[in-house]
Amino acid sequence: MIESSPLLAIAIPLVGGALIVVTGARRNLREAVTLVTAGCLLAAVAALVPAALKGPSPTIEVLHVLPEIPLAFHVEPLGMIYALIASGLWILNSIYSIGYMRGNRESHQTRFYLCFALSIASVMGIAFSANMLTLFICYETLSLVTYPLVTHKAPKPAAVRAGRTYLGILVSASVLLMLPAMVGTWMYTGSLDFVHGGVFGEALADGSVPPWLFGFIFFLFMYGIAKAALMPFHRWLPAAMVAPTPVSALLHAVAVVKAGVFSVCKISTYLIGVDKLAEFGQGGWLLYAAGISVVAASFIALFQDNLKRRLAYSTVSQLSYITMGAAMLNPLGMMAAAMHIAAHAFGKITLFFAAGSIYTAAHKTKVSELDGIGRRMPFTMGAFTIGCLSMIGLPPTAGFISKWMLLGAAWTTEQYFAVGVLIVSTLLNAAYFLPIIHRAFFRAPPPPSAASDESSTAAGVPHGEAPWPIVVAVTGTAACAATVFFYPSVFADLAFALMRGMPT
Amino acid sequence: MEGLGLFNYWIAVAIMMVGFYGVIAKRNLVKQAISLGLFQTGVFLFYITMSVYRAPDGTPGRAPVWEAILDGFTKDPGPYDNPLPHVLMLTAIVVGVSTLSVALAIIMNIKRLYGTVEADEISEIEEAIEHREEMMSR
Amino acid sequence: MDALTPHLPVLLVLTPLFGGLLAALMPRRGPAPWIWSALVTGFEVLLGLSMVKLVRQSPQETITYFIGWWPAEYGIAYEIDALNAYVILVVALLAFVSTIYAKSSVEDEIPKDRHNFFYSIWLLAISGMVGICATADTFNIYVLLEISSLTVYTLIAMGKYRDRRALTASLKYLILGSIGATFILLGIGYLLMLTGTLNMADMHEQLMLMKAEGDLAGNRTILVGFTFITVGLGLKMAMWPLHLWLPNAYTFAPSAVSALVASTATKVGVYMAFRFIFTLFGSVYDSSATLALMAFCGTLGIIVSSIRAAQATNVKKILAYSSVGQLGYIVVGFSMANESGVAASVIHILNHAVTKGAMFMACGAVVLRMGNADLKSFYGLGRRMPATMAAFTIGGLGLIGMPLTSGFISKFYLISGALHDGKWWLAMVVLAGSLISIIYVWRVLEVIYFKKPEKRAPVEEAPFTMLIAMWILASASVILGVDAELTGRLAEFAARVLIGGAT
Amino acid sequence: MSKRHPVTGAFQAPRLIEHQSVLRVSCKLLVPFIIMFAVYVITHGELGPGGGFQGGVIMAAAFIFYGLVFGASRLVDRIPSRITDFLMAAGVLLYAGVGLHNLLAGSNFLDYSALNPAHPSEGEALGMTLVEYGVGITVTSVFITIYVTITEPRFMRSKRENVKVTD
Repeated sequence: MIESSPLLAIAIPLVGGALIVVTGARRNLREAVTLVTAGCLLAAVAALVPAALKGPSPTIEVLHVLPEIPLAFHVEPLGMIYALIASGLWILNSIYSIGYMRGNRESHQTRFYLCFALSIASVMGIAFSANMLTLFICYETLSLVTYPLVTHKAPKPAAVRAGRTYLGILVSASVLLMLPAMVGTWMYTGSLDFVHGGVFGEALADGSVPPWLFGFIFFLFMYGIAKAALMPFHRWLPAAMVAPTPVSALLHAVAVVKAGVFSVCKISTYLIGVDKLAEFGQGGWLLYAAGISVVAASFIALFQDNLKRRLAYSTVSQLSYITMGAAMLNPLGMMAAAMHIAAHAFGKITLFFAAGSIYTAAHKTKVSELDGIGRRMPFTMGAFTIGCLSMIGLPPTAGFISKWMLLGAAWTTEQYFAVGVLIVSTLLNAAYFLPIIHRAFFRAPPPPSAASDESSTAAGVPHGEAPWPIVVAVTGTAACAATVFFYPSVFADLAFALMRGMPT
Repeated sequence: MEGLGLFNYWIAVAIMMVGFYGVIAKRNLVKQAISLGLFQTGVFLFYITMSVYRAPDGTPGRAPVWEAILDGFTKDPGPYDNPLPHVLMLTAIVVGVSTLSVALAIIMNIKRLYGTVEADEISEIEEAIEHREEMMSR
Repeated sequence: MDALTPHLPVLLVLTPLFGGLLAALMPRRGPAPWIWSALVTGFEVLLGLSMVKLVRQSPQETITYFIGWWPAEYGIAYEIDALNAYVILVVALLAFVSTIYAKSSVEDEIPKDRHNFFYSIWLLAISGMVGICATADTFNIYVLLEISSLTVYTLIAMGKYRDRRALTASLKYLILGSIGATFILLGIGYLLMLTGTLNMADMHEQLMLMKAEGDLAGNRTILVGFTFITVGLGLKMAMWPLHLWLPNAYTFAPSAVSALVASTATKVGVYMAFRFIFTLFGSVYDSSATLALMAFCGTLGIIVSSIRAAQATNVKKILAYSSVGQLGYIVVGFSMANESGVAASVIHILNHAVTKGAMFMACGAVVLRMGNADLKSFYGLGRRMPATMAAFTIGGLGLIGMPLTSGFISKFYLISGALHDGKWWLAMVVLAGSLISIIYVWRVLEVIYFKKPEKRAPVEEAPFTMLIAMWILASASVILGVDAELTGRLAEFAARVLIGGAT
Repeated sequence: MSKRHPVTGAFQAPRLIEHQSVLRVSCKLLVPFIIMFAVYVITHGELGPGGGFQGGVIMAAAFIFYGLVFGASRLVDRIPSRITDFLMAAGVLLYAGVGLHNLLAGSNFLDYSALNPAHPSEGEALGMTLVEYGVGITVTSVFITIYVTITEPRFMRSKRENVKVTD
């Protein structure tokens, strides 16, 4: 039973998607299906945790996509963290979606829920992939099934254009960089399996792969994974913000971008082998690339007035933390990166939920319009504050733990550039998040008459909290962010398990 | 002298090239089709001259079939030409005729629907159509 | 059936030949010719399957059939090995599916009393294409090539009932195709002169003997023969820049003909190139320079014609230009002359046939319902003809080379082939080509799903026979992409057979 | 000048020909002999120069001669297109059918000796003759069709050819 579970985790959302299509006409039933599917998925994923703590499980081969490379899945700690987050947050996100989609009277809701279920299925596939080909296939599938979500407001030119940017960058990078890297790995080593220490050991030892080629393949992988939003391949992320907020929240703060950084970590750990990189003096540049990406994205975020765009740039910078963790090329850094995958997920989804909540209740999208909104939407803005704290890395939130681990890893391995980046970016994070909180709670709301002539959406008309499902979801994720601070054991154990397995 | 000894090939090539030139340079579709036929005929000639055999003593070869059969295959028919290329060309001629007739059939249809068999006039008409289509799809 | 088993190689060719002749005798009106053709091509698929089964029983051997018991040196021999069994099966399958598809499209585009004539020519074309794959006699290849070409010219010219430009397109194809065929004939003549035989294997042996005796050094006859054959084949398989006949021919042909021809005709040309370059000239003649030139033409073809496809406004034309580009992949694949490169080529023959067939079929359904295949006709069809457009989308994804579609498998092999020789630039060009293909496919997909239709008038979904056919191909594309175990192994084996002669 | 056929709309030969008795009589006299010669050439093709192609063309020449003298429309009246269409396919069918018969009789395709297992060489002779006739029939009907198609302004298809002219 346990053996078949990764397949179960992929099958559940697929079955759910089919049921969503069947029940599409009756929306209560359809949304109940979504919630039940999400619940089942979390249970199925949670049942895998004990297996994951023991390290990579035996591989399950499904199909032979290519004669010698099967579509295969296994359970290992890093993927477990990712799967756990995605499946757990899917429940909250579904609750939130119900409130948001109904509250804003969005069209094509069945398509929305279907694509969501399919995206989660691809995410599960990525999380449990046992070789590079499986990861690549699921990665591309994820790009494709999220495309209809990004272009949800399709006939609008803005949505179509955003869809082009989104798909264009993601697919171009993966096809032009990641695919040759993958095929190259296959050609030179004869294996694409994810194993501890990577597959390059032999080829490097007998000299059939020169170190520069090894480094080049690593380079192709790192930039090929555009979902990790390493600058300059980050443009798709702000573009994707035209999608409805639940999409931005779960996919572009959690599932899709985490697919990117997860792939970065997984490939560095299991396919390339960070110890090999360190041994052959390759890949050191990644630390600097990621560090620059962190600071630059934070800096850009400072000047964004659109709340979702500011959050998007914040995501770019936070993702590069994770890449930076991987780029430290040692187990401690990788562990911190794994931890930050979890920590950032809870924080960022809370922020996006809050942004959507504000949009639903008050129809406001800009930071400058948020004066005094905290008094009308105390729950939302309270949750928002917790999310901000987590982003900045202050206790009592999950962000503190992971940032602490990152800093610790940087200190112990004497990578002072990383230390500097962490400090500067923390200051920048504070600089772009705290003013929002300040506005929301400590400034007086604008007088009702002043704004009414500006916008047709009754900006100044008194409004209260968002619909209850939204509030439930947003407080729920905020609570998660805080809980992980007090009880980090699940994620920390998995991260430790990951570190233990790595050769030093 | 050696080049002259191959004069049959020179002629085959010359006929081919005349045809090829016609296909490329002529703007009348019927002339193009005829040139195509000429081009193929050059190849037929090439095959047929290839089959010619001359014995070391200078006796020219000949068609072996008739007399050998009359003799009941009893005595050596003497030097004879290679019959294989002849057989091949019999087929190839049929193919050539078919090609020509298909070409002419198409050209007749073109004449009916375009009112001309001059390639330049046809391409003018087609450019006009394409231009209109592009205007419509803008 | 058992009694006929030894005759399979020739039956493959005879079935559509007789079928076509009998179709001409059928009543002019009514569905009889169509039903007959579907039966004949269905039977052809069965024959192809049993042929493949026969080959798989003894994969090392070649099944040889002597017509009229004449030995191979004098008569015509048909030889079937793993490679041509595979290509024959591809042609037979595509022919069957296109025949099913043809019903509604032919009813719409061809005058009522010409149906028997149409299906007669149609079956003869299939017969010619299968024959090219089955025969081992070079001159027979020429004859069958002309049979298939002449019938295809006629089929394309029948597009005149919809658009008169079909006639000029067909004539252009006829002229260039005949020049190509004549070049091939000329090349065969040179080889006949040199070896005195027409059988491919025999020719190869004679050439090897001559090489061993040192007669081939500086021999210009073989050089000229090889050149003529290569140029002729390039014309026949529409290798860039010899592809000029292709775009208009595919655009203005009747829809069913576009589907059939696009998925089989050029593939047969590629098969001939395999035979000539690898089986006949392999290890006799150092063709590396030619192959390098072909790689160059192939890469340029991929880029240039993909760009042309991105500029076209007629969807059929987009697909036609994309066919030239996809052919570039096949050419690039075998020009590497290593195992995974040739395997990529072989595999892409099937994969491209399936995807492009599905797309042309979807396009034909649009022509049936909207009257033409302009980009404008596709506005908002995603809601009005969902099943057709879904098939088109799957085909498009396959063309791009998305994972889980057949295109990805070919691309994987192709890149492995390029990296095998350390040709990173070639891999990059191939990938850049597929990026451009994203542009032209996405242009159509955006129009299908995001644009508002111009006219409010309701549009019916495509007829059932069309849907079945295009969905067979679309799902085949997915199945081949999900599980390439069988095709991959077959292609690797075929590649080994081909390359084996060259090493 | 020339008149159109009342039913088919085809151009008819000028009435003048009715008075050209020499032409008409000699044509009527010659045609059977030409056909006989054609049959001879076809039959003889097995052993000597001649055969289906040549004989077929000669045979067609007989009909074309008739058409030249009496007008193609009259030729079409005598030999309607459905007959030539049928013969075109039937000739090839005869040719290929002989081969198929051998295949079904247990020998290889086109192995004519199977036609007469007791005397293989006679079987071959019979096979070749049949093949020649098949070819001859096809060639005849093809040439008649080509002649009729080129001379007549496509009267046979005047109704169904409602081609959309795209401009």
